[in-house]
Amino acid sequence: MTTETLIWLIPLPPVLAFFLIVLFTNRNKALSHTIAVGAALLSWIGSMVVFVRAVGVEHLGEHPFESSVNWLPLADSWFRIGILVDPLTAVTLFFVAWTVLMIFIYSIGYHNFGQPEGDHNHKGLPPHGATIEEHGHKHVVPSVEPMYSRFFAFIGLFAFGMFTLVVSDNLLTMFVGWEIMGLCSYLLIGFWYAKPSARDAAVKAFMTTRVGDVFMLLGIVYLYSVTGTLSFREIFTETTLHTLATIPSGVLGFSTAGMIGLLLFIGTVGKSAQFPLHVWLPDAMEGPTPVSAMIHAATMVSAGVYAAIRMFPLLSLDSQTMSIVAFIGAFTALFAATIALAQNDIKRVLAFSTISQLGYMIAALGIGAYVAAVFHLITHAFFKALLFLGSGSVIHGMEHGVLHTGNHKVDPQDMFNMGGLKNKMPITFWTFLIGGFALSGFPLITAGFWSKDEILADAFAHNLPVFITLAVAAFLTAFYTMRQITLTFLGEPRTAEAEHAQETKWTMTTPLIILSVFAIGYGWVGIPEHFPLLGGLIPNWIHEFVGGTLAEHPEALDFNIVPLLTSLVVALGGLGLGYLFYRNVNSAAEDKLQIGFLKNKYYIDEIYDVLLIKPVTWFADKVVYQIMDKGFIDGILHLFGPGTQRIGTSIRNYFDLPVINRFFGDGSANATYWSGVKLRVLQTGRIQQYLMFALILFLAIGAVLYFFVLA
Amino acid sequence: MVPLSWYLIFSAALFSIGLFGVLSRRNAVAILLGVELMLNSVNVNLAAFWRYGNVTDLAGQVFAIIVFAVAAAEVSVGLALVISVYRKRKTVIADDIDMLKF
Amino acid sequence: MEFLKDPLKVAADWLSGLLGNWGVPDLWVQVLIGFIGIFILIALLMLLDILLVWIERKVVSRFQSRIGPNRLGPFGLIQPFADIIKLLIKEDTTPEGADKVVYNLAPILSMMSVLILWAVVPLAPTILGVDLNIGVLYIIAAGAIGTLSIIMAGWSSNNKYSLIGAFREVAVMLSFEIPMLTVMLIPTIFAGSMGVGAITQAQDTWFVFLAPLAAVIFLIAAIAELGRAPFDMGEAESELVSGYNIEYSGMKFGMFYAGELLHAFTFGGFWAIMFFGGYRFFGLEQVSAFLAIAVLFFKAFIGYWIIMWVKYTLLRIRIDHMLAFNWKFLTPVAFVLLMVTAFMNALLADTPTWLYVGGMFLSNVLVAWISLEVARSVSRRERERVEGAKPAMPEASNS
Amino acid sequence: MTVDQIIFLVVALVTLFAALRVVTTGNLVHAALWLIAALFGVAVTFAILHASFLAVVQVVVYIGAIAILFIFAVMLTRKEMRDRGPQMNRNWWVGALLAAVSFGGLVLIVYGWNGITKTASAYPSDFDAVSALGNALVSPDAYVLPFEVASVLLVAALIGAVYVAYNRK
Repeated sequence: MTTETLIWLIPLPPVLAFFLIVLFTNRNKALSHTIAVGAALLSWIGSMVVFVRAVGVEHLGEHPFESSVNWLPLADSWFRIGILVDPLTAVTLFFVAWTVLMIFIYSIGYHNFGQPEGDHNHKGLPPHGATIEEHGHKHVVPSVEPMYSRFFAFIGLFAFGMFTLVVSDNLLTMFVGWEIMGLCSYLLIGFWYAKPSARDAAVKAFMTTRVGDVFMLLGIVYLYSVTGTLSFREIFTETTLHTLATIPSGVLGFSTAGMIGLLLFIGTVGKSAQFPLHVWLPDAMEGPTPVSAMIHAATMVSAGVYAAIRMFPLLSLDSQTMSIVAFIGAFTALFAATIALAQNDIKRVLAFSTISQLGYMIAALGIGAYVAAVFHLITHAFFKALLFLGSGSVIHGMEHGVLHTGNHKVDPQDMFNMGGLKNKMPITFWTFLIGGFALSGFPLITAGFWSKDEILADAFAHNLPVFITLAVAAFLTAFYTMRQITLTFLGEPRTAEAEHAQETKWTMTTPLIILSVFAIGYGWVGIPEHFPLLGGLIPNWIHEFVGGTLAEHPEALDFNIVPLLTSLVVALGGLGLGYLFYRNVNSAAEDKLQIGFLKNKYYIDEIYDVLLIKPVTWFADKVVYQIMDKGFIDGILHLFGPGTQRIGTSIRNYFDLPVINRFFGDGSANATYWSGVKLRVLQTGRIQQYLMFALILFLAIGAVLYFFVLA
Repeated sequence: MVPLSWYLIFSAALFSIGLFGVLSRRNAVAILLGVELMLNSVNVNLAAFWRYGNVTDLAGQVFAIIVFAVAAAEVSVGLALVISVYRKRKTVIADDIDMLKF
Repeated sequence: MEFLKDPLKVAADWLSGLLGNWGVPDLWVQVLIGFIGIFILIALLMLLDILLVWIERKVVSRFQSRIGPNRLGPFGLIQPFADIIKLLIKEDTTPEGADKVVYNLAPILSMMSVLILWAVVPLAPTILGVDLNIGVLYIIAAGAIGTLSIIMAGWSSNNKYSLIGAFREVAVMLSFEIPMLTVMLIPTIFAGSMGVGAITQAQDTWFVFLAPLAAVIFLIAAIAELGRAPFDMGEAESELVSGYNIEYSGMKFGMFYAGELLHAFTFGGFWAIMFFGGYRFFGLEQVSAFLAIAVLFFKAFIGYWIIMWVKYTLLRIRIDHMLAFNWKFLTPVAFVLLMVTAFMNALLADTPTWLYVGGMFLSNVLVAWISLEVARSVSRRERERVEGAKPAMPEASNS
Repeated sequence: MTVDQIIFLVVALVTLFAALRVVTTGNLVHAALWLIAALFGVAVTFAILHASFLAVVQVVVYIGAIAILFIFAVMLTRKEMRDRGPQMNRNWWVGALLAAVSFGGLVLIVYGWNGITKTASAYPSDFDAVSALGNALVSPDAYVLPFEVASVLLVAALIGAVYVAYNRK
């Protein structure tokens, strides 16, 4: 099969799986997950084949795999959609396929496949555990998710959206994939829809990202109106870019390119949870953990960054836009890191960490560090997926403990209820440790170090304030990561539940192990050439390969000792301090960083509530409903009502009854009746006679036409 | 070489014979036999026009194949109706099935 | 030796030279040679048919622990000739009230439907009656004429049993034509042509390795098409006496009988051609056309033997079971297999041979396994429904 | 007259004779058998026209399936083995007249048409009509839509026929 055909086929298996599960197999759990995992596996195979073939092509950036078909007929041309695999797509496809497959497999274990049905299952609530009798005494074990098949259908659809977005060659289908993911995100966050918090979180996520998406759509439309095309390859030609850069947009001194870039970037801000649209992501942790891992760490939020990276040639045309991007990224990185310090929920810490790391990538993009942004995108996807899955494993283990003790008041997600899990869940611990160290940028061996170091090096070379901000954020990252690891795994169990935590099944641990391999190993493809000792041992493949996407290949930076030292200091310092601080902390009260300001996320949700939601509600209620609707519209209606009625009455009396009813109504009825009586004889019920009549008439008309009209 | 007109006349004759069968036979199955003849005459026409026109343009053959499909559908439904009527009314004479509702 | 390589061409050249010297016009020479070829082929086939009678009787007696014909000639080889003489001198009866023309036409059509099949059989690379590019369809079309002969025989005999037999036989033949045609499309997919010759030529790897399931379905459908046990409900001696040919006697019956035997052998041959490489056997067919024919006949005999084996081993199936088996199992499986094969063929288009063959083989095995599993679970449910719910199993009551 | 023409004339006359017997013979089974003869004649006509695929499909579909179906239907819808009574309805002469007029009209139109003198170009020897037909039937640029519609029609007819003829007890 040609590579192009294969690329077309990559997104299809998951969506087929979605329809199959939804329509046919939703009663059968084993079949459903087999279909879903099988579909993910097919896409994975396709992606790997494409990736390998893409790597084998020299100068893939100049002549990527592409193919397109006519889709929408326009006035005199076609809107074409198609697929495009250039280096950026290839590496994205690689990590997306891996993480998606891992998460699919993980979900089987996470949703307790193979366990008995729950005692009191309620659709829309997490499973409550089942009582089984064994050797004469009862005990409670985890029960299988009641909406098991539905989950696999949703993540299948989600995977379809992600693959579509990645392989698209134009903004429109990319946007389609983007919105499919938005929908899936909504469905999956609200997966346990009977929980009010999950419901609210789903609505919040949907509404918040909608803000970004509307701007993004505006950007797309603007772009189309200026250039007449949405295909990446056509936009990123030199002439088009030049035109875009030179025409002013008329708003605040932006060029058209800058304005479009900014609008598209706002879409990214929404999708990738950047300040100020970051508020939905922490709440999104209400969804099942594989969802958090998949959507809110590995793929969907990455999609936002991916889109921004994709539009980099456009963004980089306007320095003003670039500085906005850099500022928002750097600010978010620091801002989210500070909040993460004070969170106690294991998944919330990771959520804010995700926001912060995405800020890193955005900041890297803003200062023009294209390759570094891509590199961090990939490594982050791997280790953040690993961390989330690890945290899910921890929660699962804790839930096991909760079921064991029967004390349902204990929150299995609160880190202060954990502790000492190292010995209970060794695989989870070691893989989580690898992920955490990668996140903190533990020097040399973790992937996070290399990608983060590259960003810092670029920042140091281009923009010192950003560098400082990012360095501080990196320090905080290491600190809260170590805080999390210490509180969760080290020390002594703080509750009876933690005592009884248990290692999870192989379906959950296998993905952890595989992902941790990437969390370590993936950094080695991007070791800078001038790095002391290690540089040049392995070629800096990622720079060569991904850099080839751009028309002008970015130069590799000269080595500088300052950012390297900085990253060493902040990573090791943060980790060390974190361990020292939290070694002996046993409860939330002893934690000195439980500052209200941080704990409540700078009160941004409350500010939004006061500034936006309240006024809007007030406006809707007072102005729209009371004044507009009730006063104005209803008033007009009341004015029209009686008048219309009067006119209607007179029409009825003077026109309808005499003319329509008497003349047309009764008259036509009489006429029909009369003709029916007369024509009844023709209706013999004998089909051949009908046919004869028809034929005679046909021949007569035909003869007339032939001899008189046509002749 | 056979002139095109021969085929057309042949087909017209076949069509008219079929038409006669449809109009005159009493038995409903026989009427369907006539219909088959008519459909076949159409196919002869289509094949002849294909052969005498541009051979690489396969519209004639494709149309003939679709006529095959239509004929098969017509026969299966038609005969099913005949058998169904026969079960209820014990007759297949078209003139006897003249009640306007069943 | 040119003659060994391509005997047909040598003979034709010689004949046309000879006739041309005598002053026969060219067109007539062609027609004459064609007729001579057909005549020789049919004559040889009829001789073979006589041999088949002997083989059939020998094999069946072996299956039934008997010796079979053994008096006339060595191993009873003269027996079939004696049978023929007997058939020829028997009284040729026509029942009262029979439709004479139709009654007499039926056995001829029955024999014809078998003989015309040989027009497309590629006996050797150079010996092939007509290289029709729609050979596969042609085989089915010839089967249609066989169906016609049976219904004509059954109806014209004016006998209740023969009509019932014909109805059953025709219902079976019409039904099993569908999976048969469907699986015959699978070699068509592999070879990229419907021509029987092209299908043989394309079998560098025997298609049975690419589509074992298709080969099995073809064999089952062929046996049903032949109306042989276990699908011989149309003849069912014990209840319909002999089905559609009950009223026939003498040579007219002989034509039905010989037609059936030759038909079985022919389908053994088509099985070999479609799935076992036809006349191809490690390049042997290139050496001499006679060797190629020998290879083909050897394979055809193996196919014929399997058909006999099935016939004398299995019991007769009830007519509704037979049709249900076809419509509810064989046809869907054949359709699914066709779709899967087409899909795999597109998927594996440019892959190396081992991958292609392996993928095809695996997909066949998978389809077979899945369909058997589905059939198993469906029939289990059906059995439970019919026999009533079973008493709960001991371990089931615990959980 | 060339050989072609003689063959065609023979086939056409046999076919027409068979067709006439279809509509006039009293015995319905004979009518169906005559129909088969007529259909076979049409198949031969297709073969003469080089439409080999149509010819074989004609045999498979019409003779193999449709005609057999007819014979079945005839046998299923008779109370006894032989038919009694007239086979034509009272207005058969109107039918005959109309058929004759139609035939006359068609002949008139045929001879009034200026394409009548058209001769067939030589059949291109390298043109494989079967594979071209196969491609045309599934190619989106050609006839895939009519083909699919015909398939849907067949399925619908199949289901409808089963439903109508199903014997509810």
